[in-house]
Amino acid sequence: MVTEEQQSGEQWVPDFTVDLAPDNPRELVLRNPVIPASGCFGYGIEYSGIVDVQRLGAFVSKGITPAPRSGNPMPRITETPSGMLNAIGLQNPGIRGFIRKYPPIWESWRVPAIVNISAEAVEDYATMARMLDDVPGVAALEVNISCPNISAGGYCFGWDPVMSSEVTRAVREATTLPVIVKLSPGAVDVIEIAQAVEDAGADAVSLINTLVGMSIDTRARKPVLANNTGGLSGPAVKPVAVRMVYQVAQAVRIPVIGMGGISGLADALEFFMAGASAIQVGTAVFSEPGMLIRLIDDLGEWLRANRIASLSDIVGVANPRFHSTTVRHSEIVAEMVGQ
Amino acid sequence: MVTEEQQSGEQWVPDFTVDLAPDNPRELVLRNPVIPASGCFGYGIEYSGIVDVQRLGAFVSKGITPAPRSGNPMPRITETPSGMLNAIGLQNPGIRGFIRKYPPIWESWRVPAIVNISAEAVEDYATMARMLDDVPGVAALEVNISCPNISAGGYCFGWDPVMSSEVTRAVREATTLPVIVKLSPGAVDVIEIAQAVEDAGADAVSLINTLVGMSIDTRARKPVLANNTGGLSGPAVKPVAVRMVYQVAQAVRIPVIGMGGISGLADALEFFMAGASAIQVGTAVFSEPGMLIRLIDDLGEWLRANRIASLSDIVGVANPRFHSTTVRHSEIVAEMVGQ
Amino acid sequence: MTELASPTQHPTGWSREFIGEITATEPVMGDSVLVTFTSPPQLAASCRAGQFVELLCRTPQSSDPLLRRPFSVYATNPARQELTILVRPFGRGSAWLVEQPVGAILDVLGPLGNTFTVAPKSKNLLMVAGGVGAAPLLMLANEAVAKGMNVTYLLGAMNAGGLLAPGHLPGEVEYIVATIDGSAGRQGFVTDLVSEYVQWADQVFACGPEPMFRSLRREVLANRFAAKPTVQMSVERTMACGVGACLGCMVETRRGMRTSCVEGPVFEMDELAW
Amino acid sequence: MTELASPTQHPTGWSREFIGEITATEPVMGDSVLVTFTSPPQLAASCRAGQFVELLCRTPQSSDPLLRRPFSVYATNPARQELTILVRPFGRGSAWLVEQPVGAILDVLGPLGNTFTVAPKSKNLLMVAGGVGAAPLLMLANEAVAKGMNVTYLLGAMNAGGLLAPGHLPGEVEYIVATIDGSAGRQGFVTDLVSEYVQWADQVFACGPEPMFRSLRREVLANRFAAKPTVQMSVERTMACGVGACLGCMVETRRGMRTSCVEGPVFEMDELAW
Ligand SMILES: Cc1cc2nc3c(=O)[nH]c(=O)nc-3n(C[C@H](O)[C@H](O)[C@H](O)COP(=O)(O)OP(=O)(O)OC[C@H]3O[C@@H](n4cnc5c(N)ncnc54)[C@H](O)[C@@H]3O)c2cc1C
Ligand SMILES: Cc1cc2nc3c(=O)[nH]c(=O)nc-3n(C[C@H](O)[C@H](O)[C@H](O)COP(=O)(O)OP(=O)(O)OC[C@H]3O[C@@H](n4cnc5c(N)ncnc54)[C@H](O)[C@@H]3O)c2cc1C
Ligand SMILES: Cc1cc2nc3c(=O)[nH]c(=O)nc-3n(C[C@H](O)[C@H](O)[C@H](O)COP(=O)(O)O)c2cc1C
Ligand SMILES: Cc1cc2nc3c(=O)[nH]c(=O)nc-3n(C[C@H](O)[C@H](O)[C@H](O)COP(=O)(O)O)c2cc1C
Ligand code: FES
Ligand code: FES
Repeated sequence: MVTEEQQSGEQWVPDFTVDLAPDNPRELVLRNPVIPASGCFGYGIEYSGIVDVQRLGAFVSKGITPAPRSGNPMPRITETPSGMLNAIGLQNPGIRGFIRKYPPIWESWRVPAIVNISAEAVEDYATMARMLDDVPGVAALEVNISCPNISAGGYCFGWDPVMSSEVTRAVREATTLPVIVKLSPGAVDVIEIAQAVEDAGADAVSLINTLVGMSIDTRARKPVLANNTGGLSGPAVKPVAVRMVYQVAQAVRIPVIGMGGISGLADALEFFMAGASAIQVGTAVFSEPGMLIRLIDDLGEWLRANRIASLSDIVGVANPRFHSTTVRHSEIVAEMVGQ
Repeated sequence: MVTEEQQSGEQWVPDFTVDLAPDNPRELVLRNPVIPASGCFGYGIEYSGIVDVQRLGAFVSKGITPAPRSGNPMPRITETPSGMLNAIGLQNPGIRGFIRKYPPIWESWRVPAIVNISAEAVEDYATMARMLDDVPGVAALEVNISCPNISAGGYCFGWDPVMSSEVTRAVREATTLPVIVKLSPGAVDVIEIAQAVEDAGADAVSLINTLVGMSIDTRARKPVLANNTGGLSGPAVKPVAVRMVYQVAQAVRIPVIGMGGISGLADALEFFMAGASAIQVGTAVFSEPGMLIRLIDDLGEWLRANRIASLSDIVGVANPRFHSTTVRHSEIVAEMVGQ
Repeated sequence: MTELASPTQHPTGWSREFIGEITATEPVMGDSVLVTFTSPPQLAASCRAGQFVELLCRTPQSSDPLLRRPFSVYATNPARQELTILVRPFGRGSAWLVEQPVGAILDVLGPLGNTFTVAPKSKNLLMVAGGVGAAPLLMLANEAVAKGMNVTYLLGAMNAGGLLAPGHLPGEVEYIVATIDGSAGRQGFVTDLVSEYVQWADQVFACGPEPMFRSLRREVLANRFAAKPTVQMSVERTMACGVGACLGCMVETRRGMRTSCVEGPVFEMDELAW
Repeated sequence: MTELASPTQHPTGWSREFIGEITATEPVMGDSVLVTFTSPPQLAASCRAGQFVELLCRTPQSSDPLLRRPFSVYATNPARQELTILVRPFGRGSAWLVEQPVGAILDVLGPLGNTFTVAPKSKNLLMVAGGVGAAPLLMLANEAVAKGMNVTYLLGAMNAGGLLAPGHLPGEVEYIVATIDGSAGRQGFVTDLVSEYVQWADQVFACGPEPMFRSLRREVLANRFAAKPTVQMSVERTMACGVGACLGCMVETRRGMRTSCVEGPVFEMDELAW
C-alpha cells in the first residue's frame, strides 16, 4: 500500500487528499478530511486566534436561509450527559446579507468554504442555490433537509424520500456547484433517503444532523429551552451516527461525510472505518477547538504508524458490504434486532 | 394540595400510589412509581442481596419469546459516551420454560411483576399473552414492539402504526391482564404510534426502548459487537426520551411510563414533569443498583420538601398541553425546528 | 506548562487555548475558592477587567460534563504569568473545579469577551456585586485604584461567611457590605445600599444575579435629583463556544441580539432590552 | 465509611454495594498500582480467591465512563476490614482509578463471582499468570500456602519492570518468571515454562489474556506421559451488571452460555468451548 516514493524519506507523507464530488467537473478536493460542522464554526472567522482555519480540509458555514432570521428566544442551549441541546433557530443574515458579507473574505483563503442552506419550501432551496452558483469564495453547498416543509404541513423534508429527492433535484438543477445533502437521523429509514438523494443528483451525503431532544428545568418546572425541544449533538449521539454512516455507506456510491460526536482520533477512525470519506466535527469544537488541528496531525501519525499509504485504504474497512449497494433493507433491519 | 390528615403528623407521607391501568378491572396499582426496566433486572432475583426488590413499585422481566433463545454471539455489550450498546439477542428460556421457572417465585412477592414479551409475528404475541393470562405471579404484560415483523420482511413492528396496532389488538384480545405497549424511538412519528396502540386497547404505553447504534473497534477494524449494531441506552439518550414522553403525553389519555437514561431524582423528575405517571430505570441499575431504592426515598423527600401531597400533582406540569390529545402533528414538528 | 506560549506571538495569536497548572488555591466567601493557574505571559498581561476564561471541568478520561464553564478573571499577575478566578461550587463543573489540587492541569480558553469601560473623565466609581459577581469587579477596582480613581465597592451575600475578606481589596477602596441575615453590614440586599451612592457616582459597574440587576436598575432610575450615572452590567448566559460561533449565548439589546461572549459579557444597562 | 456495614447482616445481605475509602496505594509492576480500600468486615472476611469487585471509575459529577469496571481481589485483610486490588492503567476507567489518592472515596459492588476450587486431595498447585492476571492467583497462592500446599507461581511480563517483586508473594511459593525481552527470568512467554511443571502439578490455575490461555491449553494437552492436571481459568469479559441480570458477559461452554460474572469468572478449561 505504501509507494516507493512515500517510503524513500524517513517518514512518508500519508495521502490525505479526498475529492468529495468526484463526478462533478467543479470537484471538491480537500487536502485533508477534517471539516468543522455547520453551526459550530460560525463563518470561519470566529475562531481566528485559536484555530488555524487554513489548515483545515474545509469548513461549513452556519445555515443560511432565504430571509434574515433573528433566531429563537433564549435560552437556546443546554448541556446533557455527554451532549448538548441547541435551538438556535437558524439565526443568520439571510442569503443576500450573507453573500455580501462572507464570501468576499473567503475568496483569498486556500481552505474551501461550504455553505449550508436551509429553507421551508423547495423553490427557496433552488433560489439560494442559484444565487450561490457563481459566488467567488463558495466551494460547495451543503443542503440541510432537517427543516419543516411548509407545504407539507410542517413535516420534515428529511424524513420523507420523495421530499428529500425533490429538494435535491431542485438544488442540482439550480447550480453546478458540488452538492452535499445533509441527512436527518429522524428518518425511519436513512438508507432510503440516502438512495433517493443520490438518485436525485447529490454529489455526496453528510450525516448525521441532530436528534430531537428536550431537557426539563425541574426548578422552573418547564423545558429548559425557550423552544421546548432542541437538537441533540455531541459524544452522546456517536453510536447512532456511526450506525447510520455504516448503513448509508453500504447503500450509496457517492462519498459519505460522517459526523456526530467526533472528539478526537479514535472517534474519527470509527467513522472512516464505517465508510466515511471525510468527517465533520461539531460540538467538540466548542469544548476543544485545538482538537481540530490536532486531529489532522494525529491522523497523519496514525497512518504513518500503521504504514497506511492513503486514508482511502481504511475507508469502509469495518464494513464488509461497503459500497455494495445491493443490501436489502430487510437485511439491515434483521441486523438491528438487538437486546 | 396537602390534606389535613397528611399535614397532621410532623412529616406527612406523600402519596406515591399510581394505577397504570385505570380502565382495566384487573388494574395495576403500584405503591411507588419506580420500576427497573426490562433486560436490566433479570427476573427480579439476580439483585437479591443488593436491591430490596419488595420495596420497588414493580419490576419488568427480561423479554420473553415464544421459543427459547440462546441470544447473540459475544461480545454483546460495549460502553459509549454516557451510554452503552447491547445486543443480547433476547436470550431467554422461552415462554414455557419461563412460566415454569419464575412466576411461582413471584407469587408470594408483594411487588407486582410485569412480563416483557417479544415476538416476530402477531399470532405469537397473542399466544404468549393467552398463556400468561391467568398465571399466578404475573401482574401485567409489557409488549416490546421493537422487533422485526417476519411477515413484513423484517420491518420493525414499532415503526409502523398499523403493525403496532395489530400487535396491540391481538394481545388485548388474548388477555385481560393490564397491557403496556413499549414504544420504539426509531419510529419517525412516535405520537402516531402511541395513538394507534391506545386506540387498539393498550392500558398504558412505556417509552423509550433503545436507539440503534454501533461502535467500531478501531484496532480490530470491525464493529465491537458481534451483531454489528446494538441498542443504545443510558444517560446519553435521556434528552430524546424526555422529548418523546412529552410528545406522547400530549397525545394520549392512558398513563405514560417514561424511561431512558434515568440515573437519579433529577432525571426522574424530568420525566414526571414531562408527563410520565411512572418511570423505569434500565442501564443505571448496572452502575448504581442502590440508586433504585434511594430514588424512592429521594422522591419522598422532594415531595415533602416541596409540600406536594401527591406525585400526580407534578405529572405533566412542564407540559402545557398534557393529555390534551388535540395537538396536531404539524404543531409538534414546528416546535422541532431547532438549530 | 503553557502549550503555545511563544512570547513572540500576538496576544490574540494561536495561544488562546492553553494548558494551565494550578499554582495556588485559597478558600474565600464560605465554600468558594480562588484558583490561580499559569497562563502564557502575553495573555496574563493583556487581560482586562470584565473578561472571562472558559475551562473544561472534567478529567481527560471523561466526556461529561461536556461544555466549558466561563469564569470571570478575578486577578492577573503578569510577572508570575498567572490568572486567578473565583469559583463557587454550584453544579457539576464548579464542584469539580474547586476540588482540583495545586499541580492539577486545566484546559483554558481565553481571555474572552469585552471589558468594563471606564470613561476618561470618571472620578467616582460605584461597584455593585452579588456573590461571585465580586470577581470581575475586584479586578476593575484594582485597575481603577491604580489610576487614582475613587472606588466604592458594595458586596451582598447571604451571610457574613459569604463575603470577601476586606484584605482582598486594595486599601483605597471603600468597601461596604450587606447580608440577608444581617450577620455583617446592612441587613438586606446589596441594592438597598445603592441609593446612598448613586448621586456620588460617575459610573456604576455591576455583576450578580438577574434579580439584582432589576433592583439596581430601579434604584438608578429612581434617582431623579442628579444626572443618572451610566451603568455597565456583566450578564450571565449559558455558553458553548465563547467566541461568537454558536449563537447560543445571546443577549437581547435595543439593537437586536448580541453575543454575550464577544459583544459582552459587559453591556450598558440602557442598551439591554428590559 | 462503609455505608451498610451492620455486622449483624448476612455476608450476602444488603451490603454488597458499599462505599470504600482508599487507605493505601502502592506502585507495582511498572505502571500498575495496588489500591487498598475499606470494606464492610463480613465482606472482607468472606471473600475468596477468584472473586472480583466492580468499581465506578468516575467522579459523582460525571456520567462518563458509565459502567463499572471489574477487578479481581488481590488480597483481603479482614482484621483491618480492607480489600486490595491490582490495577493496570489501560483505558479510561483504570487510568482514572490509578490516579485516585489515599482518602478518595470509591463506589464498590462485590465481592462477585465464583472462586477457584482447590480439590481436597491436591498437593501441588501450578499458577500461571500473565500481567495483572497475577492478582487473583496471588490471593489463591496465599490461601494455598496457608493450607500447607506446594505452590509454583509462574508470571510473565513484557520486561523486568512489569513483574511483581518477590516480596509480594509468600516465602513458601516457588516464584518463576518469564519476560518477552529477556530482562528477567526466562526469555519468552510464561507458557513456555509450563511444560516443566505440568507433570508435577495436581491442579493448574491461570489468569491472563486469551492467547495465554490458548498456549497453556496446548502445553497441557501436549503432556502425554502423565495424568493431565485439571486447569481452572479466570476469563475476562466486558461486564455491565456483574450479577447475572444483563446477560452481557457470557462465556460459551460445552453446556451452553454461562454468565462469567456469576457462574464465572473461573471455569474449568475442559468446560470451555474452544
Ligand atoms: C461571563 C460569565 C462569568 C462567570 N463568572 C463566574 C465566576 O467568576 N465565578 C463563578 O463561580 N461562576 C461564574 N460564572 C458561572 C459559571 O460559569 C457556571 O455557570 C457555574 O459555575 C455553574 O456551572 P456548574 O457546572 O457548576 O453548574 P451546572 O451543573 O452546569 O448547572 C448550571 C445550570 O443548570 C441549572 N441547574 C442545575 N441543577 C438543576 C436542576 N436540578 N434542575 C434544573 N436546573 C438545574 C442551573 O440553574 C444552571 O443554569 C460565570 C458565568 C458567565 C457566563
Ligand atoms: C473478572 C475480571 C477481573 C479483572 N481483574 C482485573 C485486575 O485485577 N486488574 C486490572 O487491571 N484489570 C482487571 N480486569 C480488567 C478491567 O476490568 C478493565 O477492563 C480494564 O481496566 C480496562 O478498563 P478501562 O476502563 O481502563 O479501559 P476501557 O477504556 O474501557 O477499554 C477497555 C476496552 O476497550 C477496548 N479499547 C480501548 N481502546 C480502544 C480503541 N481505541 N479501539 C478499540 N477498542 C479499544 C479494549 O480493547 C478493551 O476491550 C478484570 C476484568 C474482569 C472481567
Ligand atoms: C449550536 C449548533 C448549531 C447547529 N447549526 C446547524 C445548522 O445551521 N445547519 C446544520 O445543517 N446543522 C447544524 N448543526 C448540526 C451540526 O452541524 C452537526 O450535524 C451535529 O451537531 C452533529 O455533530 P456533532 O455531534 O459533532 O456536533 C448545529 C449544531 C449545533 C450544536
Ligand atoms: C442489557 C439490556 C437489555 C435489554 N433488554 C430488553 C428487553 O429484553 N426487552 C425490552 O423491551 N427492552 C430491553 N432493554 C431496553 C430497556 O428496557 C430500556 O428501554 C432502555 O435501556 C432505555 O432505558 P435506560 O436508558 O434506563 O437503560 C434492554 C436494555 C439493556 C441495556
Ligand atoms: S457562547 Fe457561542 S456565541 Fe457566545
Ligand atoms: S455482567 Fe451482567 S450478566 Fe454478567
